Amino acid sequence: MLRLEPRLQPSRPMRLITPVLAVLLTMLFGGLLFAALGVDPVEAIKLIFWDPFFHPTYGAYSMSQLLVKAGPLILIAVGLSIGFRAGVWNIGAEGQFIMGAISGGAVGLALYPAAGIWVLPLMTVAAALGGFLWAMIPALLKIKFNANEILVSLMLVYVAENFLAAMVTGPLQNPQGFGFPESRSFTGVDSTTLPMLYQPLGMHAGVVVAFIVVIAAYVMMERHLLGFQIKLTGESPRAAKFAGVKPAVIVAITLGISGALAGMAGLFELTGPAGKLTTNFPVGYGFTAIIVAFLGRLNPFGIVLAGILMALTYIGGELTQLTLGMPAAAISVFQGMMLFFLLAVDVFVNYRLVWKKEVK
Amino acid sequence: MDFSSLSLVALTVSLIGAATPILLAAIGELVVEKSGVLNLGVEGMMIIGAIAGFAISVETGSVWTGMLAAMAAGAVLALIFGFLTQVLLSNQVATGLALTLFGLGLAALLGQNYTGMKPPPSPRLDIPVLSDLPVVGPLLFGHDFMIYFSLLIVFAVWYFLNRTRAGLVLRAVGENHDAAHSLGYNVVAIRMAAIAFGGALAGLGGAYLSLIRVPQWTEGMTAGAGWIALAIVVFASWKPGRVILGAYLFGGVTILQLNLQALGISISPAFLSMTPYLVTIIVLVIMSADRRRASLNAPASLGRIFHASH
Amino acid sequence: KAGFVYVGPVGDLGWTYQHDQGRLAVEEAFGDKVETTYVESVPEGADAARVMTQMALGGADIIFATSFGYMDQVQEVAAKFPNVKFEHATGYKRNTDNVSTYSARFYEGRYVIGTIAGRMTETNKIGYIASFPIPEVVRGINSAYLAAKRVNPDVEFKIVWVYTWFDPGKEADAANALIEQGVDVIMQHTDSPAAMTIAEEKGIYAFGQASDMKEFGPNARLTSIIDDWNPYYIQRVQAVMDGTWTSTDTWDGIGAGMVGIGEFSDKIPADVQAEAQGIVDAIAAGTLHPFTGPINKQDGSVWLADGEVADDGTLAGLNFYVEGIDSELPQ
Amino acid sequence: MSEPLLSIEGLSKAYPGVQANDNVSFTIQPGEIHALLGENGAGKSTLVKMIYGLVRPDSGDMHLHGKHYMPHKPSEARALGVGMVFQHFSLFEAMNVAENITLGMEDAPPRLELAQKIREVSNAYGLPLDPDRLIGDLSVGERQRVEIVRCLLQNPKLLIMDEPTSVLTPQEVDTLFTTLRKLSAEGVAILYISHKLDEIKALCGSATILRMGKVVDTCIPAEETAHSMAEMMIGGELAMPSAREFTPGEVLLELDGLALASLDPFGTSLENVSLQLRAGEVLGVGGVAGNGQDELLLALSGERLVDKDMVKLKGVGIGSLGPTARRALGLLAAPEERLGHAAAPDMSLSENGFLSGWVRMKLTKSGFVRRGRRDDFARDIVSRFDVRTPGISNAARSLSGGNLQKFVIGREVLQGPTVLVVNQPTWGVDASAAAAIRQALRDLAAEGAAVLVISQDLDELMEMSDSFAVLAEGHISKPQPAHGLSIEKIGLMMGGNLEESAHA
Ligand SMILES: Nc1ncnc2c1ncn2[C@@H]1O[C@H](COP(=O)(O)OP(=O)(O)OP(=O)(O)O)[C@@H](O)[C@H]1O
Ligand SMILES: Nc1ncnc2c1ncn2[C@@H]1O[C@H](COP(=O)(O)OP(=O)(O)OP(=O)(O)O)[C@@H](O)[C@H]1O
Ligand SMILES: [Mg+2]
Ligand SMILES: [Mg+2]
Repeated sequence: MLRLEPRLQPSRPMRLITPVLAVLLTMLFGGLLFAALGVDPVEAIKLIFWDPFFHPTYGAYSMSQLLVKAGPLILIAVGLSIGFRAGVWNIGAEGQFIMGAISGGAVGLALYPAAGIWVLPLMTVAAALGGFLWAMIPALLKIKFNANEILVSLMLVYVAENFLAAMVTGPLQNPQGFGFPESRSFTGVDSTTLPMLYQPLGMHAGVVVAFIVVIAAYVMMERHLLGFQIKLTGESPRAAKFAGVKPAVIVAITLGISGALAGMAGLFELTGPAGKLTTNFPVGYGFTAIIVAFLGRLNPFGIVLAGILMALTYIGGELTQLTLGMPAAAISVFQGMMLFFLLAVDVFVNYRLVWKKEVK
Repeated sequence: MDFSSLSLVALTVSLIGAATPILLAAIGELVVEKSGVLNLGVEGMMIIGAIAGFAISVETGSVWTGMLAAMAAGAVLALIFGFLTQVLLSNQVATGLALTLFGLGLAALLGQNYTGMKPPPSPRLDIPVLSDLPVVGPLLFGHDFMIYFSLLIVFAVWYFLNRTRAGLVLRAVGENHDAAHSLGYNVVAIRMAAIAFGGALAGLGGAYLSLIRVPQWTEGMTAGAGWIALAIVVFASWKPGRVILGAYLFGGVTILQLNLQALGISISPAFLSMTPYLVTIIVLVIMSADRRRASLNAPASLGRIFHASH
Repeated sequence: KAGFVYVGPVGDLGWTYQHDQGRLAVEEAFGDKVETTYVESVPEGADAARVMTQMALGGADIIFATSFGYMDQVQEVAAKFPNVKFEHATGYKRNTDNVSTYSARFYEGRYVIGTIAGRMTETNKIGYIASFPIPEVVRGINSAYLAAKRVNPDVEFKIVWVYTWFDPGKEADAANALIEQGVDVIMQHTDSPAAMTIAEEKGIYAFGQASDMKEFGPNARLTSIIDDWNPYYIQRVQAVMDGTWTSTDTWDGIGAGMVGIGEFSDKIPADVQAEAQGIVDAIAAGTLHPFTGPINKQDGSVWLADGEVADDGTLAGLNFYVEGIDSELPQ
Repeated sequence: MSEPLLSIEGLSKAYPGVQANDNVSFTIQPGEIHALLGENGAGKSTLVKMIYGLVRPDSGDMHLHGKHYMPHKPSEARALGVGMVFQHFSLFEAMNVAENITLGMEDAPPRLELAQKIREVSNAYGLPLDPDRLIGDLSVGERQRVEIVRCLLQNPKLLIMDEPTSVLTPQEVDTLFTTLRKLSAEGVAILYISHKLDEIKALCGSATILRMGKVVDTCIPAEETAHSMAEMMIGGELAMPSAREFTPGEVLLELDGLALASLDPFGTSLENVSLQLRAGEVLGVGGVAGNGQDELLLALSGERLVDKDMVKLKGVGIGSLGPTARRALGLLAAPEERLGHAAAPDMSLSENGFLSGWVRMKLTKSGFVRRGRRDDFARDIVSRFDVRTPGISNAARSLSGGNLQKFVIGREVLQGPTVLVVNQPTWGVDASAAAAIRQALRDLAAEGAAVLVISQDLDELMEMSDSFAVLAEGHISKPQPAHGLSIEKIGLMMGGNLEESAHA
């Protein structure tokens, strides 16, 4: 009989091997799926994983878009991963992303047409605050009333979406926009446009902030007392209490951090790639980031790789649509498979497979 | 404003329709959670049920076959989750989310050739004389068969959990999986069965949507119903009877806000659209605030990973 | 080589579906001479810019961006690829001369169905399922209302905003709510055929939206407003091939065939059919404009004096109801 | 002798890294009370789990009534007349007694009939039970009755009991022994595991001794002393704690009317707990588990906050301070539950050392972890307290219970506390490890600290304490000198009769 046997310590080599194994398995089964759809599997896999970097016509440009797409995913996912490690399940980052963009955007519009290099930083702070406060709702309800944060934060996504609709058809609507449900364009004005620092890699200021946050998160989680307390809370809530950690504080801090980071991501999206607030502004970064956080094993550097991998499947997925006419849904299935395989092979980090024969 | 044209009977009849898919999915998830497993993939299983039910109904011309197919599809998808979380011990939250992503994508893929089609009509249970009675007629006898079935399922689940030995075992597994294992119960097999049942009912809820409530197939048609179902399980503090209350309340608020608009009430519709979610949050808070009661009903092993060493 | 960027899935049976019909018509018309590609479900914002850029890099000669929300991205990408022609549906910006905008005067179609609805309603209550309070939708409500009111002074409009373009469940619920309010004809400005199926089930009338939707309501459907992009797409692709393409702003209606009126149901009495057909013909001929004065705004102030015709600029930004609509426009 | 009831022939079972059982053989006669002895981790539980069908052996064979016996699952064992009471109860707190019993039976009768039978059988053996009460509301002793009655209802031929008395009052132990002797007289064999060697002497007719998975000896307990059996178990000499003079110093810890409502729906609230603890003193707090012990520890560790002056350290009210502040001031604690409360199972030993040690041992600098010092601290604990582990990077869960307990106690002792509070310091710990822990606590007191030991093990308390008090239903008795208290009297106090002691 095949059995799983717990390892005394998590296996380090397995930590490195399993993600690669998962991607290979995804390629294999994804290839079968593509073949079933009548698409050349080798070509499709190559388009997804290889061509965004190296394709003669698309490569250079696609590469510049990888970080643009991965940036917000990484920023949000790092924040979420901190909460997840504490056992705080914020799955409403999408709502915090929206509220961040609304608050930051509102500050920008209130200042309009004031110009100055301080405008964008001020908007960023407002966005972080907006996301933070929105995340404080589930935090406080959990602390005070023991309400499940998964569900509260999720319900608040729908509330935020409707709030956004009310804003872009109301107070934040562009007065010169012919009544369309959208705000003024932020990218039209220098003081509210996110600076692009290195075009060939799509490195805009938001991506830089994301990388700084990754490093800060790593230092906090691995070297700082707070990080230890967060991990301890997730590993063993009672031991954490014994160690003097206040669960309420951890809930507030972790939800707050993830809310603030999601809010900032919202603003960077708003003042960069998206340009303005519309009802279609939220495109699911907040949800995809949850997956990125797990793909990256809740480790900040892992999340960077996972974010880029995820961006790759999006961009590569579009290339398969463009050149092979593959339906968009096939890419969602492909992404779901990748996550399944990653979760599946993860078991080998903590367990080993053994063969035991039965006694009669 | 003229509220007299707001017919309570009609309102109730349509809120029941709006609530039934959520009700089915929620009662399934309740069983899953009672066995100690948190499956966040309800949305994914519902949408798979919606397309499977629709496609098979169209192909076979039978709504019944479609419903069965939807249940099978939901269960199969759920078993992927079961295999990952129970056998490969993966994190339940992450796996559930992955299931939703996968289900939405797969349903869209499978449904490509079914957009724009019309499913065979589903039989109604309009009992000739009875359903023509005033007030009680439409209220009690004017629904489609699935509504009665959903209420029957809730009763059956209640009976199963509280009156049968198998139900007792299932609750025991959710309460303390180590103790249940020591007594010789196969924790993994029992949970797998519960997960499959939850998937089947979520699939059925999805099929209700695509075959009866809307009748058509469109991508992403569950539009968040699976998440509401999850909220309702907590809301109901894991009691089957209260699931009905929760689902009908949510359906009621949704329907009411649309009716208020139709009445011409002058609250911003964007804000009215928020109300079902806000009401859900508020009730969730009220239900959770009583820590002792909540912790007594909540399965103590919920979401925890079980591994039996031999 | 022509590229199409869609905001929804090609299978939505509404907006995107009709654009994809246009693409197929192009393929049909030109056969091997044209290669078309498309990317579906492209969110507005950075993703749209990326997809268009990749299409341009991939050698597309003309790109159809089929959602209003792609506006800024179209300008941005068009500026980078001066040799590629861009066609932006429902937009109003043409910053560079390789961008054209095009849109359809759906309100003309709504004037036709408004007339039919006004004649067909017995309860004098007409339901309207609206998506978002934007000029396009407000224009449609006003146009339909004016038409219905003209033929039936007792008519009343019940409007429900669902704040979504596409949520079959919610649209179905909205239809039910309207029916409970005594509505016996439903119009919609959302994309799914859910309301049509409910109307069929409840035995009332409805109109097809974007596509014909006959299969969803054989009895309920009176007629439909069909988005017909085929002629325009074929003409524009032809222009690129001939080298005669120029930046234009097209806002065509029934006359140019961009807005199609579906076949009339035989539920509509012959005289009403004739009346509706008359309106179709008059609009097509340019002799009838739905927004012709005297029309007052909802607050009673004068919008259009007697005989005055609304100019396109005002229509494009229309953000108020006309007099008589008993409901508040969400702001 | 007649045909044995159960014969075990060469059972072996390996777990990763350990041979839990190695070719174990012995026999049990009908009606015999057979003891299974061994240090922590010797393989006792593993062996009985194999007999009960819960764990499959790697090799070996068994015969029951002379027939081949190798149960695949507990229900098979139960069907053949083998019942088991677990070391860690297999009960469901949110369910009632009848439901719990049903779950452990093959063909349980309908509800009413079962309730009737429970009443009958439980009364017949002097273990009365109310079938409708929730397990969570029962005392530990009553919970154990449920486990036993569950077995008895199925007419077992062999009853396995894994450390049944570690949580009982002396009176409850007496009742249990009466029941077991009665069963034995009826021909039921009993396989009995315990670390309490005096009990073994009093109860068991024969004993098999395991060491590192192997049978190393057998004996007739009545012919041995507890000391000699302990030495057989460890295979060497047992170090006994040295005698010690106690001269009370200044008052270090004072509890004044401490009251605390339990958060656990099945817990006991503390009411008006007052006591003083002096430098050099070891105060033993006895009492049956579930009478407020957990709450007392939480109130002292700072995990639950109370009014400022309810807890005073050196005369300063600290009741409203959290664990970190209390540690800084010198009040340390070691809770009962090693895994999951005192230590985080999946974290390494160095992280677990840091967990409670970072304040006093200065393991951080402006909030950042000083990893070198942290590791040094953990290494120090491991070497000074003889914690057997491959290294400090191993996860806490990889340690055996006794070793982890040594680590936990060592972690607190090495921080040089002013006052140390420990709950069940040697629960389930084998004789030599227990002796080491007790010695460490007494040494700490000898150095001038005050130690409060909460325990259910009366022998331990009598051996260690200078003064003694009892916690019953959330109230505490007046502490009295431990010296000269009789077991009977303590037993009465533990049963809730605090008046007895107050007037004494
Ligand atoms: N499920 C398991 N997986 C891995 N190792 C195990 C498992 N169960 C027991 N062990 C190991 O097997 C050995 C024997 O354990 P066992 O529980 O049988 O000891 P014991 O004699 O009952 O000890 P105690 O007196 O502490 O109860 C120990 O080293 C223990 O760590
Ligand atoms: N205040 C601080 N700011 C930033 N990093 C710090 C700080 N204090 C400690 N560290 C980092 O934490 C780690 C361990 O700290 P430190 O050197 O103080 O402890 P140590 O016990 O002396 O460790 P070692 O023996 O490894 O030198 C080092 O990597 C150090 O850079
Ligand atoms: Mg043991
Ligand atoms: Mg140093």
